[in-house]
Amino acid sequence: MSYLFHTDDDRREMLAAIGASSIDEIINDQVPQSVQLQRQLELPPAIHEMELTAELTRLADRNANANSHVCFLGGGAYDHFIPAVVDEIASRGEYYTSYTPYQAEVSQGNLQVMFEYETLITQLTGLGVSNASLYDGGSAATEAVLMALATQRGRNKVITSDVVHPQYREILAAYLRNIDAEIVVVAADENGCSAGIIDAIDDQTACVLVQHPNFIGGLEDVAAIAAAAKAAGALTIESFDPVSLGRLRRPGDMGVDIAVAEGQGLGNPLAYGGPYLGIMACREDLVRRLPGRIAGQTTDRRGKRCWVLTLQTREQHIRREKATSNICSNQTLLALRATVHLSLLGPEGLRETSDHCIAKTEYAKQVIVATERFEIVGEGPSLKEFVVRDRNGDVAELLEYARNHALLAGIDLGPMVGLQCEGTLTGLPDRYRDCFLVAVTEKRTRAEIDQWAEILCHAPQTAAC
Amino acid sequence: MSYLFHTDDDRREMLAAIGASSIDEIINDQVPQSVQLQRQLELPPAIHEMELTAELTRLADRNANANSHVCFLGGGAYDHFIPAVVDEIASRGEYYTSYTPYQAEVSQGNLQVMFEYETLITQLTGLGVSNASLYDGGSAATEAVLMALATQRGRNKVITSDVVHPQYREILAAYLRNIDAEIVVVAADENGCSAGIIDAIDDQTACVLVQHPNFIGGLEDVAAIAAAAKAAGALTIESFDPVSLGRLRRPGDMGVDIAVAEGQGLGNPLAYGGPYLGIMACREDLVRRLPGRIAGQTTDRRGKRCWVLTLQTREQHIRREKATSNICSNQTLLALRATVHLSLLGPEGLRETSDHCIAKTEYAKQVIVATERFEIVGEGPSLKEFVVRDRNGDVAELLEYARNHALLAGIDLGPMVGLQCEGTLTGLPDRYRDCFLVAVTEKRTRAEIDQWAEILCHAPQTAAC
Amino acid sequence: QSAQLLFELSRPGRRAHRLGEPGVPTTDALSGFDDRFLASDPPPLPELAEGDVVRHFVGLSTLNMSVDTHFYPLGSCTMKYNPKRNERIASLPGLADVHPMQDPSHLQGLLEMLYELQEMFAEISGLHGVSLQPAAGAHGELTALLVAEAYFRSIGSSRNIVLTADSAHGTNPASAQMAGFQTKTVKSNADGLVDLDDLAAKLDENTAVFMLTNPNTLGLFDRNIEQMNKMVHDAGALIYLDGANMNAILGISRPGDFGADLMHYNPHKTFSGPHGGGGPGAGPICVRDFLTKFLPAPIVTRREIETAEGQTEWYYDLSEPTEHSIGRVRSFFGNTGVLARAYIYLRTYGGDGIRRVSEDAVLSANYLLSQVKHFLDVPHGDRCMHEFVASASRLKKDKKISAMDLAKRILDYGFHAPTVYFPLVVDEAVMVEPTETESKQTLDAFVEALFRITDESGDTVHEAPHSTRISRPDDVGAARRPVLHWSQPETPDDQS
Amino acid sequence: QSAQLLFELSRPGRRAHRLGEPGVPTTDALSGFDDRFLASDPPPLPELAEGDVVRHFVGLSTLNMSVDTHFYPLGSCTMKYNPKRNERIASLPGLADVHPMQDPSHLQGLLEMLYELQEMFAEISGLHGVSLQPAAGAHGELTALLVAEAYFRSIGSSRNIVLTADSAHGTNPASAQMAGFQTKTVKSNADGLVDLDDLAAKLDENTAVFMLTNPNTLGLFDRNIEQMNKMVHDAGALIYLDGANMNAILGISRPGDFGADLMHYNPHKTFSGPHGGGGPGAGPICVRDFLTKFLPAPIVTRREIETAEGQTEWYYDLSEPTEHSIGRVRSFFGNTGVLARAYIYLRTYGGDGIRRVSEDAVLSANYLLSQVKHFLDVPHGDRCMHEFVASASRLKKDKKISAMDLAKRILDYGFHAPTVYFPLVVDEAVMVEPTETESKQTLDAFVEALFRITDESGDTVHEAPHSTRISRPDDVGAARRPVLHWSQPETPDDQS
Repeated sequence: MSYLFHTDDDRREMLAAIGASSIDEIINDQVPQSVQLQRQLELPPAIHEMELTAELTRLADRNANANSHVCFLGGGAYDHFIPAVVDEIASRGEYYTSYTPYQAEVSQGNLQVMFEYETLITQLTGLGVSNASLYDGGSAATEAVLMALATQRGRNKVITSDVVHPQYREILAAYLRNIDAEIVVVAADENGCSAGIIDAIDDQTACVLVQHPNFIGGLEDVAAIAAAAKAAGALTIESFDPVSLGRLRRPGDMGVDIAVAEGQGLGNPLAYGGPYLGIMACREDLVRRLPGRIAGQTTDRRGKRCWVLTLQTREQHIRREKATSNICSNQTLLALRATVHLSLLGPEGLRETSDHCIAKTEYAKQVIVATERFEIVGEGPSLKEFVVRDRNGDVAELLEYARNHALLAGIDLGPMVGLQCEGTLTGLPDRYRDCFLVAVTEKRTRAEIDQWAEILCHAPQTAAC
Repeated sequence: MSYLFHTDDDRREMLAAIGASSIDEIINDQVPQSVQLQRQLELPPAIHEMELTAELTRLADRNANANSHVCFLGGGAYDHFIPAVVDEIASRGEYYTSYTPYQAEVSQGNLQVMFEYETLITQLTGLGVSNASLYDGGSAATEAVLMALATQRGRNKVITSDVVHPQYREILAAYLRNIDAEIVVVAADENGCSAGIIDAIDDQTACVLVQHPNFIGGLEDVAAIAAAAKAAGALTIESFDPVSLGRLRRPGDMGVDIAVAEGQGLGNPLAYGGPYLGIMACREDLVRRLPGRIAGQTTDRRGKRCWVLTLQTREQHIRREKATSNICSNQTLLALRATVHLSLLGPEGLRETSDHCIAKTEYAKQVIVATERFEIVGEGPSLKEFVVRDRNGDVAELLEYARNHALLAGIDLGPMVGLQCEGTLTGLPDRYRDCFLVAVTEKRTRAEIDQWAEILCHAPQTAAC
Repeated sequence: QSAQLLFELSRPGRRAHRLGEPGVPTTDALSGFDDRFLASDPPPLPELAEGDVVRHFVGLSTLNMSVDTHFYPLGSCTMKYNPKRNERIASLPGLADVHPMQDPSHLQGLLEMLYELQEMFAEISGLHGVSLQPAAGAHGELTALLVAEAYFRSIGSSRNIVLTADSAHGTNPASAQMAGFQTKTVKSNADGLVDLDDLAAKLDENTAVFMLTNPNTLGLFDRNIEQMNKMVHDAGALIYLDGANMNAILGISRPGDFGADLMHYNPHKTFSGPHGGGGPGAGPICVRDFLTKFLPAPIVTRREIETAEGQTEWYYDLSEPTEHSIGRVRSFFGNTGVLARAYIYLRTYGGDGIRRVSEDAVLSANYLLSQVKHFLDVPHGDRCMHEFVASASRLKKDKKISAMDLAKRILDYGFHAPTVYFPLVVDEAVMVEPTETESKQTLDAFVEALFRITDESGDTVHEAPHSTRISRPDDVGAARRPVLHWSQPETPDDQS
Repeated sequence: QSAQLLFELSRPGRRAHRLGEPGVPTTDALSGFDDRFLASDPPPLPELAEGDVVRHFVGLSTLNMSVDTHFYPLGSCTMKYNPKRNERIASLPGLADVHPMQDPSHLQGLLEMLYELQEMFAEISGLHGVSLQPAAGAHGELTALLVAEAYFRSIGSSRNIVLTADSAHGTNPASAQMAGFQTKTVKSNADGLVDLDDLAAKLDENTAVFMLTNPNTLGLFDRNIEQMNKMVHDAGALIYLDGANMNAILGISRPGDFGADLMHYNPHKTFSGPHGGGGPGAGPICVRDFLTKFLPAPIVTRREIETAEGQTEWYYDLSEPTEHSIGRVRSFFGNTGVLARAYIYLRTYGGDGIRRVSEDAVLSANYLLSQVKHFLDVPHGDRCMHEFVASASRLKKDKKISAMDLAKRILDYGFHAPTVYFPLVVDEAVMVEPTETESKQTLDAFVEALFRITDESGDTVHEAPHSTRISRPDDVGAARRPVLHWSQPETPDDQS
């Protein structure tokens, strides 16, 4: 059967060695009859590789995707280019079929990759220390808040803004519901800038969570916010976009204490939302509060430089209920992909990627505004994302029309407006009700951008374009 | 630039060490100015990975293929299923970026694979020895003939039939043109059976080359032919289909002296004709005449079992003009794929594959005949290939219609009829002029076969279906 | 060579990845940015050629043991064969290149798959509601506990205690803590099972959830399960099942049938998703019907619709969050890539086959146990489920060979080590889980190696491993003087 | 473990690949077959589980050195970096899953690519006609010689001698022999170049082709090329260029411009197609205009057509064989997969870049030479093209360290060995080709290793390699008592 090894002869020999007459006898010895399932599980019937491959290929073909459609979707997950080398490396069995490096001697590959990843993240963020990754950008933001709350004992206020990723704020609300902490959501201004956070900071503030560029593509004055937070004794958490750092200032250089990010854009496929890569870096002095695995350098008994999992006294398998977090895994394979990706890019490649995003985004803004049917919501430059309002139509219908023209034209922001979770605003402000969010990565060509504008312009509407 | 390593600093340092002022100086020292190209090569401009990938993806999308279309094409290359394990193994850099195992100590992986491949081929063919592979099935057949001519000194006649793969016979004609040998092409009977070969054998016959199943899918009485050849002192060469051997008798068991095959069907992609895998096995006593690389077992200086390239005194790098062949490579990567493929199949998987082919081919014959528009040409059972005649239409137009309905319905045999090469018939007999050749592998489903018949039946025609 | 760090290979001016001209006007694109946003230089990443990168990471890979290269009997981790067809299929553009914010109307294939997977998980668990969102087993624990908390809140209860077994994975108490609960530990008895008296003593009106691992981390199915079921529910608490050991009971016994109200799966263990060097995994949870409305959103739903041709077919959609939902615990849908592999795996086995997976896993573990017990103590009996825990304490007493020594030495024999020092309830624990995807020959070779080690001199074993590139790294030093990233050396060549 | 053979892992009843029910009637399908066709049992292939197969072949792979893992300075083989984008793109279904008998009308993308590749090959060679059909370099030689034979026959000439240099690859004389020619060898002079006197002496009215390698196998560009060009053509013969060393002169010098009438490329060397453990490669040939009509068919052609919209575009097609064509030398089009990689590679570099490939290859070789000559003799001077040949003869005299010893010992240092004992014109030859895709750091480390070896004791070196799984296999024994396949042992356990 499929991947089983034992032949009937094997089973007979093994049972004889065990001294059991059948596998059922062993099971009956262990599992009370009363809780044994007395029927076969009702699952779809077994299907062999050839038919399975054909069937799943048909199933996959029924999904629009960034290959079959031209993708202008972002919102925290991006259609960045993935060099072939990344796939080649990550598809090596030695990486993807290994586990957490409990035995350092036979895990130096993974450990060194983790150490290199951590170093790259410190280089990227300008912060002193990085863990070996977390689940994703959203939960990483919440882990950062928990870390700040644990550090800033006696303060229970978490300040964020209504243009931080709505899902990130939903996670935050869910995690904090049973914990003594208050979430304050500050309204951003009409350009999507959360400078108002500064005024909300007080002596009960444990931390500030800001996203830059934020969910709707706006730039935040992180340095000013961080300065204000620091003055008030609070920590600043920045959710950043790693691809932006070819041009934008690094979190550490702007006074940020904990930086988190969704690392999907560094060589990881879209994969309908996961698995993704939660990046987290912080000031060196916060390291003992950092959740997640950390690899560190040491020497072996012969004095050779090597790498191990370290600072494990933070972790659940030693500290149990006193651990800094319950997390006992990291996204090694995705961190590997990010490590390979950043190695291929280097400083100039990262800068070039940022610049492509910036130039193509600017171009997209120009061509969409030129149609006159559409307007850009909010002023200011964009890294790779901006908000568009359709003056003449329903956004959902517009985007449906585009999908039927092989175009994933943008994300409908309407459904996200005003969402609440346990009394906390997790959604977007009302001004985005009739808008959609557009992301333009380095992969988009001028021809694709022109076609995008063209198709949107020709969608059915209520007034002439 | 692309894959270059040297930075300008590197170049300066290296030139200084060499004692040259520039790379041009070195080149000028070596290459007379008069034969230096004084302009840049006119090639398409350099293009980076992201754009290149996009452009080539578009180019690839313009080609119908066995993925975009349902494939009923055969004629020596088949749409057999390739398990994922085959790709996974063959995409390991240690295999595909290594070279011929000149240094056995650091090539035991490839050498053992070659030895395992050779063993599998002997198990498959029932013959005593196999080489490590040749270029493809067609050139392997000709190499077998050359081998037979070299063995059977004083005899110069090569007998084959007009239903042996036309391209194989073209190769034979090209190779033998400048060599003292005569090719006799026997006409097969109306069922595509080449029993007539037996009568053509005489005391000048060096060898008989028979294909089984032959190009048009017919079965040959190989045992009878081999017996006749043996009686006349000639060798029998069989071009076989490895996938057929789950059911058909092995060449060695039928008295064949040299067996050759196209190994593409064993885990290798169609790839528009190449690279493919030339399989060749022979009687043990012919081994010193066998062309191509051979891996053999030996022991190292500590007595450990290991593998090396052996019997190299047959080869060009030692024997130069006296070598058995000029071949100095083998298709290791394709042989690896075949080795993995056969390991996955095992005896039962091979039998099951044969049986699927046989059953689905029989079904396809039944449904196509049931349309009344089409008839099967030739009687007798088929392994996976048969010839169809359209009573009511032009074959080229019929197949074009099918292609436009996502169907690669068959191979037009018309253009192959009557071809000659240097006075030798390399083409097919006239009876196949208005016919097409259909292959049905284990991958085809009942639904696909039904649809195939349906589409063909609905193609424009001169009379009603 | 491969021990060099990326950063040490770097050489200014080298470069692998390049883009061409953007093809759009670039003048002024940057001018919109206020200077305070812009960095003068890009981050100081290493500079490498493409061939450097490939050789570096290929080389590093060879320093790992992995399922593809070695028997990996790491107890509690279910290191089974990771099917290659899963990797191939999950990489199809229609699965791998789907953006998480796409509209369901154009994702019917994917959503059908995820819906069916929910159904399969429910069937295997004997429970009703399924959330595919959690990103890992521990994340599933946390999510389920947040669900439990929401449930108790909804019924006006302020129960705030979570009970965990002393043999439980450390994630259990840590997750409880994160979810805002206080934890108490329930002891194991001499048989390695939950001590019913201790459980009774600790169950009270503040108990919210009893977290149970069954089969437990000793590889034993708790034979008192029905009694516990009654005790916990009579006390008004819920039972959470840590599904780490599901590979033992697929189709044999269902958590929902033996009392669990909530549970998580580890698809990367039980359903052959690769472990990826420590992640990604996934931690889908199943809950009893009355808890379903508290699950995080979205969940895949379906309804019948009429097609243009007048036929009915299923339309798959995502649920909106209900007022009771805890919200969400990660961004986007979940670890779809991992879930896809679980789906493909389950389709490969079907209902009959999946039970045989557990049967063979149990058989292999019992076979190993039957051989190992001749030279290593196995404190909790002659039978087990999918894994068992031996003890090196006698070896330690006799020859000063600890569980760690044993683990290190087995590496020299070409096997990954078992889990050691877990669970905490066994002295010098050696926890072995062979899985169903190893041959009897491999199991025999492993036993032979273990046996030979017990016969070796202490010195040989203490200094093991001998055959690996490094041996016995200094963990204490690493933690005391943490070096957590590479730094540019003061002078170019002072790195080892 | 991995040294076990597949056949030794086999266990009756194990099974990896399965098909389901065919879904069509199976009764009677076999009944049509006469008994004389059918085997009672399938071939006795080994029986393995899928996990067996994976671990076996992954394990074996790790016993190879390769470009992805090691510096591989194997002279004459151009072991350059094999770009991963080539592998990815060549695996697209629209390239990898195309059947060779499909109609050109539905293959316009592929044929456009192949047409452009023909054009690029022609441009780089300075020649006119291109055939992509030959499957390997040696196959290209044979094909070109068949073309030459057809040409001479067409003009009524019976020239039947092929001249090859004594420094030539062994394939040259072997190919000539296969094509039905007789061969004569032309000597090298003291400078390692073709001895012009000897060439003059051997050129006569029977000479059909002079086969030349330039740069030659010593890594030297023959500075007398123009004189040879005149001599050979004045004698009425053709010049064939063995293109194995094209990596030295891309964009620098074109064979067609220095006199070659026919040549082959090795795309697996020069154009980064992976070597695949010894194959597949390809051996496309280029010929001067008057030889084009003799090329094997098909060749990709194009013509302008008018589209439905009234515009013109290129239509790509396959040529029919002409009456002069030699026919064909292999089945189907050619090694398209290998050619696709060459195309992608050439598109990556363009005209400017491809010259820099050769420049850097030449620079690297000269740099290595400049370092190595301090401790190893390099008989043919201080400058070379893309490779050079050192001699271990002094080392052999002084310390009994042969070229073979040196090669074996360098393996211990983590480098593949250079080519040794070739070309035959250098005593104890050590032929080093670094290629352009290695860093200066790697070259320096290689030099350092070579230097250290020359300083080591003879004993250490004679017994090398020490670090590999096996060392110095018995080649003589292998050839004397050939064991060319595994056989079922007499008793089950008598295998080592």
